[in-house]
Parts: sequence; structure tokens; C-alpha cells
Amino acid sequence: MGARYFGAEVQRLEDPRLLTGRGQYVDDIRLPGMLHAVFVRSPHAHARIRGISLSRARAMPGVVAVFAIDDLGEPLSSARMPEMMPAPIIRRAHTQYVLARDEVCYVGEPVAMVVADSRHRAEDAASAVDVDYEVIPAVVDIRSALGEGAPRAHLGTIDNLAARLEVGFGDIEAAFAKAEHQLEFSLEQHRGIAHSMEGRAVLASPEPTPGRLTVWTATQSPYLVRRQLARVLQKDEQDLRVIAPDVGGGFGPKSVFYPEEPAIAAAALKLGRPVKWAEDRREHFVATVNQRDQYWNLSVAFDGSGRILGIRARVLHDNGAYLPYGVILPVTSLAPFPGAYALPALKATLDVIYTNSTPTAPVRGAGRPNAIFAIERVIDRVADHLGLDPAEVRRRNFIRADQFPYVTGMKARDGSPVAYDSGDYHACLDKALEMADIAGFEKRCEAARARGRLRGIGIGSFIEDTGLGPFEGATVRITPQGTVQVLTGAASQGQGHATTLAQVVADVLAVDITRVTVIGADTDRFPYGAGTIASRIAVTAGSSAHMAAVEVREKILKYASHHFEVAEQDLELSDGHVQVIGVPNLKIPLGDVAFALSGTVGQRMPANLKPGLEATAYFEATATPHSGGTTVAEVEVDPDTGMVELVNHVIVHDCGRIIHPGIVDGQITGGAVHGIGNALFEEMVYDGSGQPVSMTLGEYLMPTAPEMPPIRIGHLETPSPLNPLGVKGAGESGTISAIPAVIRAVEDALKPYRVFVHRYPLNPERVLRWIDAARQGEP
Amino acid sequence: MKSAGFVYHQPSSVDELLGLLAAHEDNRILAGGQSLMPMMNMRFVQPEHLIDANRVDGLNYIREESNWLRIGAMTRQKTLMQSDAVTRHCPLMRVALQHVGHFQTRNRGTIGGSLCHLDPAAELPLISLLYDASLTVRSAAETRTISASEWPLAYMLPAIGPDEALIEIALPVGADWTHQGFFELARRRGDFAIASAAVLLSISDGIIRKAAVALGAVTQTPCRLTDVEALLVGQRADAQTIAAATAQAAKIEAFSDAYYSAQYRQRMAGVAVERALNAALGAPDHG
Amino acid sequence: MDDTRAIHFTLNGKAEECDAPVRFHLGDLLREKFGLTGTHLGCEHGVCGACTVLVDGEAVRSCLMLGVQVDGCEVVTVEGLADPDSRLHPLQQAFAEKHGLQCGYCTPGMLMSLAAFLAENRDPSEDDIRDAISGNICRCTGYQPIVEAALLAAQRMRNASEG
Amino acid sequence: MDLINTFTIPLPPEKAWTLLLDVHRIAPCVPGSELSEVVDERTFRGRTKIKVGPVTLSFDGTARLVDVDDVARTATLVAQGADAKGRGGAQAEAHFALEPLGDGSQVTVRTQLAMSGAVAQYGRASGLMQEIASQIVSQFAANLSAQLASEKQDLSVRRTERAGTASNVGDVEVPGEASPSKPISSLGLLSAALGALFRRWLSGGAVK
Repeated sequence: MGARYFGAEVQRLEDPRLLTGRGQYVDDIRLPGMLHAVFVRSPHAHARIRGISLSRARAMPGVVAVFAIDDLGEPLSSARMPEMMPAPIIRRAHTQYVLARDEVCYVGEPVAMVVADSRHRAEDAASAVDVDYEVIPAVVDIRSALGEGAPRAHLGTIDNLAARLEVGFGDIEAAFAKAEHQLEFSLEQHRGIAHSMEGRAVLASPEPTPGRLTVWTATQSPYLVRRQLARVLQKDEQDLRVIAPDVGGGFGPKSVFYPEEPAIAAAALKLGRPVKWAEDRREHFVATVNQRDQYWNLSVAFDGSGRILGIRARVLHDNGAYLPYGVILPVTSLAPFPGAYALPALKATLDVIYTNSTPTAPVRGAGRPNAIFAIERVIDRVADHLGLDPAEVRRRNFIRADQFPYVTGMKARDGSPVAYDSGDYHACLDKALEMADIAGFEKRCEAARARGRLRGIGIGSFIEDTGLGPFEGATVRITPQGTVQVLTGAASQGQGHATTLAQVVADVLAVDITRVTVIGADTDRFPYGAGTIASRIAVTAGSSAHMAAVEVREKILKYASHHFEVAEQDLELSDGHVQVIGVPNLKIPLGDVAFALSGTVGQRMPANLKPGLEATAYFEATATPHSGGTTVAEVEVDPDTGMVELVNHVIVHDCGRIIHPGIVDGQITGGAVHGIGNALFEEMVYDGSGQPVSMTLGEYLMPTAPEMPPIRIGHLETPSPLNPLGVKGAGESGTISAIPAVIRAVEDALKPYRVFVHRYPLNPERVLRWIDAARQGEP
Repeated sequence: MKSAGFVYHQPSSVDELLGLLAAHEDNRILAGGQSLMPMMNMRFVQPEHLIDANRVDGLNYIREESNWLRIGAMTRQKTLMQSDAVTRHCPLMRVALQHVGHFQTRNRGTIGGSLCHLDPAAELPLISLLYDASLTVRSAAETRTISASEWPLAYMLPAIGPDEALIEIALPVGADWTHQGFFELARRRGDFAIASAAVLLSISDGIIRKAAVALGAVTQTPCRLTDVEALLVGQRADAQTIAAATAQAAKIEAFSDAYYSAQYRQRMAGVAVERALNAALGAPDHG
Repeated sequence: MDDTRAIHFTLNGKAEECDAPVRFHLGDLLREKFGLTGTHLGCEHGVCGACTVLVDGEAVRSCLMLGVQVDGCEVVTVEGLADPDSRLHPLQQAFAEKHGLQCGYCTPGMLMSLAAFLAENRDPSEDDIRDAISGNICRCTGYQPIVEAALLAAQRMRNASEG
Repeated sequence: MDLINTFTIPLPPEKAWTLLLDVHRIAPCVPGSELSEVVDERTFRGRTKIKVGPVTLSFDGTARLVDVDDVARTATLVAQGADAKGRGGAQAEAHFALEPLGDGSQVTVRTQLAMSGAVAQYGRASGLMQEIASQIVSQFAANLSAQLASEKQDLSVRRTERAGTASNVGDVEVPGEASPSKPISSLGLLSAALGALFRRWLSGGAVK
């Protein structure tokens, strides 16, 4: 396979359109007769609905229809949203009605839907919908949510526990019994909101054939949406076409099936006209899943050399009001144990707790940043306790390069044992420290002290399970015009799949990459799809595209061998042709091969090949490639104000073979900045009665350009043995490892005050309070 | 997040503007729109009549007179940043403007809009207070001038009636300030300030003869720290004096919000005054 | 109450007129009345910068201006940034080369902000560029490739004007 | 948000208690409010206008006296109001407890106040909203004690006029209907010169 494009810095095929304003996001689509929908949302964290009066709203100018739950009619008016990812450990899976019936359980829960001839007039009418609420006590803080007197997040339930997860391996009792040292500490983790720049949006349009509906939605999982829509609307799947056009960033939350999707579909079917809803920014704060608080209590047993013998973890997880995505987020908050380390014993329990707030579900990295942060905090705490260099304690605990595949002792989601396929964590750490110029750190500290600033450096090593099964399929087809189509279920939100898949296929078929068009995320164009989450598309769709292209190549060689009556091995593909090696004028354009295989009435199929120059493949990902690496962050702290300035950020990353360096670096840099945001800037504040308080981007602080340090990336390419391309996922490692590195760097800067940083995000007041506490000698 | 409806007016003269204000009690003036439009898009503010002042001639000017620098209320912040007259007479205004939002905001934002909106953390009300600006306000019936110190009545509530429009901001010039300094503490470039301070000093033979100290973002409205000013005058311009001024400034009663406590803001008031003084005296801002 | 007001203005080099609903902000007007959906709405409260367009050559948030306010003005959107013969603006070309975009939703706002900034700042430093886009939020790229693209475009624009 | 206010009524407990339960007296004491309708003995409807900087909120709502315990002399006023333009709402529970104090009585008011919707979702002003809310409650308490104190004069004046006839508190006329006051705004409160908050501003922020 001539590697012309694989690994090359190809200009993305998506860019010409997106750079000239010709992208097509859901809110850009205009259809004749299209109406605009707006949702009336609960202003209360928990309340009974005593009554809803729609008459005033219905009389407003431009209003076509106003729906409360009963106006949607069956089956929606009596069926709750489906339980998405059922799992035996879930004790009670509360899901919401499409529009609230009798009870609202979080600020932002949709209660009514107004459909009008413009968004403006729909909003006017929304404020005329009168809902008679009886406010009832809300569950806000998970630390007291399981207590006796705690209010219930849902009326009529005995407690607020959604599920209790227990994982572990090895002999934990023995580990703690024989340990020279033990430490116990707690952590508070708050990961905020995804805030993709495009919010969610749904446009449903009835087709001319009765009962058939096309739904455009800004989603990461169009096939999951079609499956669930068919279930909720009790329609046959083939009457539903779901398309994810250009999507302006996903980062996790757009992988969930939301009530707005069936609500808009139902409105379009009832009114017989296209209906569109585009989420505005204030809605994204409360109506789109996000991640909030986790409280960790950790104890670690270790020996005098810093070898970790066992870890116990007890976690409380804020699940929010409903379970739109099963317990995937809590599960991924424990699954990454033991991280990059050969940990002999672990016992971890996690309580998934309902609260009266927006449901939580995976945001970039899901629970992986939470687990890795906990593990890295353990390592740093052990190093400080023993007075050892944190890098050295990591080296003593890392899984060695010669131990792969390494069976960790953990169980994957499908119950199979977790095994790391390949990697070299020591090499990543050493290269990261070298790129971060650890040697010159002391000198930089002096210079900073002279300016009245405290300088610190921190390490964050990580692993990430990527390329989750079961599949993401692809069809490769060559048209009689000689162009190549790659059809796939994979949906893209900026990852450049149209380019990476084209690179893979163009290399196999030896065609110019601009001849390859990738069509994804349209349920009419490809039969099955799983979803774009957790850095899985390069592994799954990439491998499927490769396998399908190889099958097409074999078909071409069979045809040409028959046509030229030469052996297949005397033939080659180059420059869009199949030709006899060494005899340049004996060649056939691939389009002609396609034409020959499209069948002529009365003629036999050449070389009794099957019709069509195409093939479909579903690479079955049975085992999970694990990426790994290390981030080193360096900061300066202003001791008078508590402000933290990021001065350097290095990531050395091993995600197997790299299809497109620029795209992988982009995923890592963007991911790192998101992690920096979680560590230092982003906090969703709620008040005591469950009201969200940070509701503008002027108060919810996202990282912006001037505050970011230079980010340098180093690569190691340890191929994965688990797929034909040797690739691993790269989407979320920047985020996962940035948080522990930045938090440790601040902690290192504060070492004169012997502060243990036990929470994120940090803000200047919290940093200053730790400095003051240390100055007054308090523990 | 679409604005509620309103009756739109586009007056072309000050008199026409004032007539509209008098005729419609439930009105808002649209100046640069950088503060009002977000509140209208979010439906916090829903005026019945929106009076667009952007086509009113005679409100966009910077005029130097012997003892006043007169600025029309609709002068864009970008224009102020590029004005030599402002740099000469009020160098701190130029420094402070770099902290006002982002360059896209400053292309449209006006000085009059900022003063009427009166966000506690806004830079231009702070600078106007520092320089003891004189504000000219007109209604259909009368014209009156009001000093910058009497302008803020309460949280985002300037001393201007619904039938009045701010016409001009006049900054006294020719004062013998020899040193000036500005400092703002904010998380990101262009963010709302957590604490900000601006100082003017006139120093001869190492002694501070006159001082003006203004504090922003710490109390419900920008304010002059008259006790800090009194403490500075007559003292040597040295580290002890700065330390005393810092301690005094840190006694201010600050407000709290969902992000920072009153204690933190109070302490940052001290740091802001200290660093503004250091900036004024050319000392490096460390320790 | 949805009264409108007739306006005449230049849009991407072409004379245009329309009855603009007075409460439409400029972003709504461009998207709903002119079908120019290249201008994206990210927050509608003046922070994210995705809706930035040029009015009389200056970068402004189109969500913070009323559509009726561009009467008599010259408006340029991302659709009008490339030359009529669709040769890309140096910024568009540099973004493609330096991978300055991923999902593309913040890109129009980034391009229009930088186009106006580079027109007035021929030789900006990296910090100048980062300050210029401090009012443009991107969740995908981490900003670094955008800064590199802007520096490359600035250099090419300097060479072109000297050449 | 939990607030505690106390005030005294120069009347013995049994008289003061009856005054306190009279809806007609309580309603006008809510600052910035217009009483629109007395529904029944225990319930009244009204509109309260609050001006916070550029935003003027007008809460239409109802207030009801519940759990009235004439023996323990405790009662709860439950109030709920929504802004006419859909910008949010407020829910308040004011628990009254009346005890003897000397030859008069003392009323302790424990108020739980929660705002909801857009008006509560503005973190930069959350500190301010609490200050304005506590101003409203203390103003309510002040108005009520002033109201009851002024009635005591009328009562004693009337008693001297009808010397010898035991006056029955019940027949005390209702004072003039509350005049629809301007929206309570920081300006409104200013004019009432109440609260250290505002005095500090007037003095140009000079630090005491």
C-alpha cells in the first residue's frame, strides 16, 4: 500500500466550504413553510405542576400551535423517554417525559413548546404560557442527598441513589496490611459544560410520502437518534431519516438522545410542516447535559520506595435529575484505573446520586479526567510524603514497555478483562520532561522570585481507552466517472473524518485524494452506525474504510487480470488506473472498471465478479487500543492576588500510527486547552435552591487565546496490534492529562506554603486563602 | 434569545431626541449597544420605545478648550483610543480603554453609553470620576451639568431621569498632575474587573502635593477614596506612604457576588491601589 | 409588534435594500433575510465573537447591532472575504494550511475579526494577535493554530504590498 | 436566602396579635407594592415593583396567611409572585412569632426568600439581590411596626374620646388604602434614607 497520504499533512477537504461561509449547520437550513419552535422551561429546580394555561400564548401573533404534554397526543403524552443504556446495577432509571407531566425536576426541563412563524414571535408567546408551579424542596448538594432527612429529587421515591458501582482487583486487605505507609485524603472535582460553539438544533420535515419524516439534528449519533425516535414515536425506522449535517463541535453532550428531538418530530408530523428549534446559549447552560461535581475519598498503601501497593476510593457522583445516558459517565470515572501504573490492588465504590439539576453525561474525556486526576494526585501525594521526585515515583510504578499486553485486572463495559495493547510510558515521561526543559526549571524559579512570582511545574501521565467497539462501518464505491465515494455511519463535529478516511482509501486505491468524497451521518446513505464518542472513529471507521478499499482493489485486480490475461501480481494500481507493471500503455481507468461491473443487459458479468465496484466492511473492534503519554505544565502564581499564569505546556503522546499529524495535534491542543479550562477557569455555580447562577459566557469563563501558554506536542508512535492501521484514538488525551499537570504545577509553586491542592477549578481567591492559611500556620 | 418588540426611533438632532424622551416615558436610548443589546436579547430589558442615538449629529466630537477637554457622549471608544488630545490631557483614559471589553466592543461602544449603563466594574465611569469630569445632561425643558462624583446614585443607577439624555463629558485640563497610574485585576483580557484603581499625583521635591484616587469594581458604584487621598497629600512619594495607602484602601466595604467574597474584593482593592501607585511612580509592581 | 423599516446598504460589494424588521439584530437580518448563513450566532450576548462581521471596515458583533442600523453602510461577511474570482483571502488560505479550524463554527468570526485587525496592524506580534482574538471563543483548536495562521497571513500580506 | 428581623408593637400580645393578622394592614406594608385585591380573610393579591439598575421587575402574586396558631401566636405568610414579562419569580415564607415584651409585644419574622428564573440567574448581582431582598424585608417590618404604632395613637386618642367604653380592637377603621407607591428601587429606598448600604454611597464612598 503506497503510503502517499497516510501520515501526510494534507489540507483538509472540509476547509474550502467552511472557510467561505458555505458550511451547512442545522440552523442554516431553510425549507418552504418552515416554522420555529421555542421551549418553555422550568424556572424551578423542583416543583409540582398544578396547571398549565396555553390560551394567552395561543392567541399571540404568528403563533401556529402551543403544546403541553397532553397536546402531543399518544404515544408521547404517556410515555417517558426510553432508558438508553440499561445496566443491571441501575436501581431506578428515572427518565423524563418529552414535556414535563405533573413534576419538574431541574431548572431548564422543557414544560411546553410554542411553534410560530418566527423565532422572535415564538419567544414572545413563550412568556405568555402560564404555568402554575408549587415549589417543593430540591436536592442540591450530593454530600447530604443520601441522608435521612434529605428531600427527594423525584416525588414518591424512597431515596436518591440511582446506582452503586463497585470495581476492584487484587488483595486490597493484604496490600494495606503489609504497607509501610498509608495516606488518606479527599478531592473535589468539578468539570463544567461542553459549550460547543454551536448549540443543539433540530429540524424535522415531513416528506411527500405520508408518514415519512426527515430529521436534521446537531448530533454525534444519528443512528442512535433514529433508533430511539422510532421507539418513542412508535414508527418504523425506515420511515425516519436522520442526518447530522455540519455540526459545530460536539465534545460528548451531542451524543445523547434529547426530549427536544421527539417533540420537534411530533410537532412536524402534527402540523404537516417543517419545524425547527435552535438552542440558544442560555438554554445550553441548562438544557444540554454537562458534568458537575464528584467528591472523592482516597486512601493509598505504599512502601518506602514509593511503590503503590493498593488504593481504596469512595466516590459521590452528581448525576442530575434523570438518566439520559445510563451510567456511562460514572462507569468511565472508575474504568481508567489503574492509569499508567502496575497497581497490585484496588477497591473503588461510586454512588450515582440524583439531584434536582441538569442531567450529567460525558463531556470530552467523560469520567477519564476524573479517574486520572485521582490517580495522579495519589502519586504526587506519595512522592511529597516520602520526599521523592514525583517523576521518579512514576517511573517506579509505570507499567514497563516489556509488559504489554498488560492485563490490568479491571473489567470493560462488556465485562471483558481490560488489557493495554501497547505503549512506552517511561519514554513519554522522559521526552516530556526534556521538551519542558526540566533542567532549567530552578533557574526559571529564581528569575520568577525576583519578580515576586512563585513558579511551579507539574506532571500528568495518562492512559485512554479508545476505539471502542462494536463497529463503525464503511462502504467504498468507485463510480463509472472514476470518483471514489466513502459512505459511513461516522458523524464528524470537526475531527476531519472526511479527510482522514479519504487518506486511507486514496492510498489503497492509488487515486488522488481530491477524487475521494466521504459521506457520513445520513441514515439513508449507510445502514448502521454507533456514534462518534471517546476517540473511536479513526480506529473503527478508519479500519473499515481500509478493509473495504482493499476488497475493491482485489476486485479491480481480478477484473484486470481477466481483461489483460496476466497474473494479478503483474498488475498495479497507480494514478487512478490499473495497469500491467512495466507496460505503461496497458492500463484501464478505474471508472471503466466500474462501468464494466455495472452490468449490461444480456451480457455476462466479467470474470464472474459480483456487480458494482464497491465493498462494505465492518471492522469489529473486539479489543481496545490504549493511548498514553504525559503532560508537563509550568505556571507562575502571584502571591498577592492568587492569580495563576500558565507559562508552558508540553504533551508527549503515543496514539499509535498517525493518519494526519495536523488533525491529531489539533485534537490534542484543543483538548489541552479544554483541560486547562477545567483546571483554572470553568465553574457552573448554583445557589442554595438549585438555581443556576453562571448563565452567560461573561460569568462562565472559557479559556481564551491570551491566557493560553505555548503548547508543544511530542509524539511516539507505538503501533497498535489490534487493527489493520495500527492506529489509536487521540481525541481526548489532551484534556485528560492537562488537569493533573496544571493543578500539580500550582501546588508546586505553593510549596513554600506546603499546600495540598485538593480541588479544581481554582480561582484566585481559593489560592490566596491557602497561602493565608499556611502563613497563619493553620493545617 | 431574541429581543422583545419595540417602537424604533432614529432622531437626527438632539432636540428631536429630547422630544422623543419627553413623549415616551418607557424609553431606552441605544448608544453603542455593547451593554444594552445583550440585556435586550436576553429580555432582561424590554423598553416600549427604543431611541437610536447613532444618527444624532452633534454628539460625536473631541474638542480641546483652554481648561476643558469636551467629549461628545456618542464618541466611540476606539476614537478616544486614537485621539492625541485624549493622550495628552487624560493619558489614563487611554490606558484604561485597553481594558474595556475587546476591540470589536470598542469599535461600537461609546463613552456616554458606558457612563449611563454604569456597570460597577466599568473603566470609563472610573476615569471620569478620577478626573472630576463635568457631565452635561439635557431634557426638552432644561440643561444641567452634574459632577462625576454625584453621577452614581446606586447600583447601575446614574442621576439622570427618563426624559434626560447625557450630551457631553468634559474633563478639566491644565491641572498640574505629574504622575498617573492605572491597574485592573481581571481573570481574562476584556473581562469584568475584580478590582481596579486609578491615581493622579502631583509631586514636587519628592512630596505629594495633590492626589486623586478612584476605585472600581469593589463597591456598587465607582468611588473616590477621599481618605486615601488625604493620607497621601504631604507625604514623601515612597514605599511607606504606598503601604499606608494600601492598608487604608483595604478597609473599604466591598460587595460580594457568586464568584468572589467581600473580603477578597476588599483585599484586592488594597492591591489595586498599591499597583496603581507603583505604576504612577514608575516602580516595578512586585512584592 | 413587528414593524419594519426600509434600508439601503452595500452587502459584500453589492447594493441591497430590504424592509428590515426593526427588532432583528444584524446577524438575524443577514441570515434570515439574505440567506447569508456564513455568519454564525454563538451566544447573542456579545462574548463569543462568532457573529463578527465588518461594518464600514470595522469588526463588530452583528448580534449587538440592529439590522436597521446598517442603512447607508458597507457590510462585509465571510461570504464576501474572498475575491470575486474566489481566490481565497490570505487569512483563509493560511487557516487551511495551518489547520486553523476544525468544526468551523467560530471560523467566520475569527476571519472577519482578524481581517479588520490586519488591515490596521501590518506587523503584529503573537501577543497582538492573541489580544485581537481575545473576544473570539473557540472550543476545538486551542487557538495556537489560529495564531500561527494569522502571523503567516500578516507576513504574506506585508510581502504582497511591498512586492 | 434566610433573613431574620424583629420589631416591637406597643400593644399587649392579644391586641397586637389581632392587628398582625389583619390582611388589610399587612398588605400595604410590603414596600413598592400595590394591593390589587383582598381575596379572603387570609389571602390578598398585589403587584410589587422592584427596580434593579436598568431592570424594572413587577411581581404579580398572591400572599396567604397559613398555620395561624392563636395560642402560640405564630403564623406564616406564604407569598409567591411572577414577573409579568416572564423574567422570573420570587417565593417567600415569612414566619411570624409574637411574644410579650414588657407591657408591649415583640414580633420576630423569619423569612426564607428564593428567587427563580432569569432574575435569579445573574451571578454578578447575586450579592446585590440579597441586599435588596433584606432591605425589602426590613422595610416591611419597619412599615408594619410604624403602621401598628400609629394605630396605637389613634386607638388611645379614640379611647379618651369614648372614655369608659371598652374599645374593641376590631372596630378600628382601616387606615387609608395604600397609595400605589413608586416602584421600590434603590432610588426609592434612598429617599427613605434606610440602610447603611445607601448612606455609604452618598458620601462618595469615603471609608469610615
